[in-house]
Amino acid sequence: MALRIGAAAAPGRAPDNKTGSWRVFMPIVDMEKCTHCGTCTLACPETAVSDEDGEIRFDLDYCKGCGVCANECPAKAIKMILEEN
Amino acid sequence: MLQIMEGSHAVAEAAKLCRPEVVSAYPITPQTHIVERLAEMVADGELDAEYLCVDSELSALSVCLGSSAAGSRVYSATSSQGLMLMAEVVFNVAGMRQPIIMSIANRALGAPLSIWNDQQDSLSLRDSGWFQLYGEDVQEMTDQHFIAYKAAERHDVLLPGFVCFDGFILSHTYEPVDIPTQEEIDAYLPPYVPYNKLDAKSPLSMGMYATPDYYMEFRYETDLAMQRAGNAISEVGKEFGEMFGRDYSMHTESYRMDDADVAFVALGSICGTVKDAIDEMRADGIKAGLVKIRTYRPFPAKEIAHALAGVPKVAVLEKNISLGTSMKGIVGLEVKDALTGTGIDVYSYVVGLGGRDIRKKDIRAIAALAEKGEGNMFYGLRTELL
Amino acid sequence: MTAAELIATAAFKSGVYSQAFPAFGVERRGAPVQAFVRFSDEKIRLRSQIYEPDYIIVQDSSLIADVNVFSGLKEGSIVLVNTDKDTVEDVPDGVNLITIDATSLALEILGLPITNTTLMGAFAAATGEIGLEALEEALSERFSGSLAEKNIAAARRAYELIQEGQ
Amino acid sequence: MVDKSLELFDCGHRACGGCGPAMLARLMLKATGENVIVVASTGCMEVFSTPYPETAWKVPWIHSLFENAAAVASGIEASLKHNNRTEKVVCICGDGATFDIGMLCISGAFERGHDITYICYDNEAYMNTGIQRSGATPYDASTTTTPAGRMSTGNALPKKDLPQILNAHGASYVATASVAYPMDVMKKVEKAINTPGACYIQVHTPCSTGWGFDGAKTIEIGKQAIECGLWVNYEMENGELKKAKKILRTPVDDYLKAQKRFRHLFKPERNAEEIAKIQAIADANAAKYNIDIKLKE
Repeated sequence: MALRIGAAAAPGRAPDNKTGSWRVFMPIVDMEKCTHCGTCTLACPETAVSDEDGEIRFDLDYCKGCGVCANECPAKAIKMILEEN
Repeated sequence: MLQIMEGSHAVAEAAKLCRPEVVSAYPITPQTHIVERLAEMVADGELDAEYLCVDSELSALSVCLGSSAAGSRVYSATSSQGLMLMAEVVFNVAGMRQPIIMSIANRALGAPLSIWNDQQDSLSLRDSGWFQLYGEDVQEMTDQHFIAYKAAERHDVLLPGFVCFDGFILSHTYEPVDIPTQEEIDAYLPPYVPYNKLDAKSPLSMGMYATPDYYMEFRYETDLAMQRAGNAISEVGKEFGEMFGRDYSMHTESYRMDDADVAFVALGSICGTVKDAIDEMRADGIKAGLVKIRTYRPFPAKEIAHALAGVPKVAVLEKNISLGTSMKGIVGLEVKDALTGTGIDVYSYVVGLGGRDIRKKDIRAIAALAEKGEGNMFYGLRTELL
Repeated sequence: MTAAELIATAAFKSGVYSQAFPAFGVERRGAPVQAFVRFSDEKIRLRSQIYEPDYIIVQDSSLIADVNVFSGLKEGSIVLVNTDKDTVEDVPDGVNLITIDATSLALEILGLPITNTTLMGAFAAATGEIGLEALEEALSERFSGSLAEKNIAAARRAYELIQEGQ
Repeated sequence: MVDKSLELFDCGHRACGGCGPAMLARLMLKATGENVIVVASTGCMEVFSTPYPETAWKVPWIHSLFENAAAVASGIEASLKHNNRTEKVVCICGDGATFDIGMLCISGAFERGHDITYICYDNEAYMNTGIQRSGATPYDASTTTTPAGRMSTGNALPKKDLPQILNAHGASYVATASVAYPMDVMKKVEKAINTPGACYIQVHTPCSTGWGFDGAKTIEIGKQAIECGLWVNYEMENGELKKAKKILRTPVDDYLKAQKRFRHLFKPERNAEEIAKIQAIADANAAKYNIDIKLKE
């Protein structure tokens, strides 16, 4: 890849850095409890939580396992569990 | 057509003719007449630009950086302490490859405080990544603004540039100057086409940080661009000559260098005085010559070596001091480097600091010192004070 | 500096190269200042201050007591002094002294004690270096309307006074 | 209107887990939409979001230096104005870049009244360089340059009231917000970018690393700051206080206890004298902004 003059870059390369590897704990969701309130999707600093087709999905390529989603879930539907290697 | 005008006003006219969209500067002696005149032009509707009065030089150049990054041609001017306050932005602009042109009305640096001329300010930023042009008279420094914009904006260059001229000595002098017309400059200088531009239609991140895996390559690329700036300045200087009859294809100007026994090297307004002194010396049988440096960055080492080839003694007149170095002068060190292996003796003479006047008789005295092999010294000290 | 600029402009209009520059200082309004003018048939390259002038204009004769305004004058140099007296002390031998009461003249014609233009007129007549027409042209570029007219009148009056005196 | 589904801050950035400023970057861009140019100062957010060539910013973004974002933004705005362009200009800068080193450029930009929105992500210290005190550091917080010790209870100076300083510049809109209340952040950003002239929003962005708490609790800590009155969310328009979030105030103890930066106030025993001073700051905030909800006896 040739350098772009002036240390400039177009968007698109940040996802090359898979921050999921930083994780120790991973989120799991109990969809029975989920009310689709949107708190977890808005709170995630990694843009790694989505609510699509009625399912809460965690993008484990980028989830750093911080646990903000679990801590903030008003329905206590998300738990952080130790991830097995 | 020749008209008589103050140097600063000629620079303001030149800046105006380049059609900057944004002008931002902070007043500092002896740059003030330039920005006052530009403010007047904007107030009178002669110049369609945003004129931003800012809080400091730091903001002035930062404003220019923002406008340039957004795609505008911009202009600023400063001197001395102002340039020092800007210094961080100066390096940043070059690294971000924004082709900003800034006039430098050269002035000494404190302490002690001095409003008077020498060239310590711009020469101290010789490694900042801005090309540097120096004018000998009002005509040359005016023309250099057109050349600077045209060279800077070329996509094989994309570097900012200083157009330097001696504060007061040139900025405040009235003399005849030929100011091109707007039509002529429009024909010479095409509109600015940015390479990297902040634009919501095509997002780009500018000024990112580079890890050790990338940083050196960016610096390398900037150095290559600086080398290409030399060719660009030469090429657009030649084009300028073809259109306006004043040729700037050379980075240096040689004056009576044929068979010279002693050659002066200098930048800026002192060159006029040196030329008159050389004429007198030649009339008295002293074979002296001058190599005037117009483009100081990139440093035209080959051209200088060629111009000085075969001259036994070279006297570099320095309106600066490189404190704690063997030669005492910034330019001398580089001239000496350019002449490595030639056996030519190069001496620096620190003169004219903080506005000390330089006369023809001083130039003659320095030639005599060089002939005797005495140099790398201050010339013209008031020894009674020491 | 205004006088120097005007003289340089008028000289340029007379068809020669000219150069005007102040002795750059930090002086505030009212303090003594110097300015220099060169003119030549050739392009002017020299940038040093002037140490051996051909002409000196002293805008305020009270300075003569404090400053050596006659320094560097040569045989045949002309000194033009603004004074209401007929003689001036300490003028070196061989130097031609010309006096004019430019302040009274300026007060009379301009209504202000600003002597630039009256002294210019006197200078033109005393030295013959610049023509009255070029001087008037320079003044009408510098000033507009009735101010230009008054300044031209002042310069012309001074020019005539000096010519009559010679 | 704010499109909550719009994602303009890319994943893959290198912020710590649970980063308050990263939350703000996302929320801010949801509010601005794509027609924006972002100006960043040197700082934590700049470093975690733009290692060449991996930018997390899907909108035009520029970083020049630590102290000059407001001036760079001024220049961008001038260029846009000259060319009749419609992008909004938004600065996003840390508290060090805002309260301290950037004051000169900010003051100039607000005095000139450029049509820009300046957002300060306030994590109350220089986090990028390793948690040194800034003008935004609260009283008694232990930082690496104001460490608590035998002779010190941490930062001896109060937090500078920057919103009031910019209010005094004649800013048309000045607001505070907290990432603990995402909808409020987005609403205020939207309001600021649509208000002509220079606007300022100071957003409380708890920093788990710098303050010493578990990254899962970023929002929780932010809420506690508001609930005890040490952070007040309010809006000022044309110099007048318009709205401040009302609360049933709790003592400052729980907020302080939850963070390592205030740990010295509780060990070896509770420092009643110092905590009373901090409580007094909260009480003064409550009085100044009239945030206490009064319950019937």
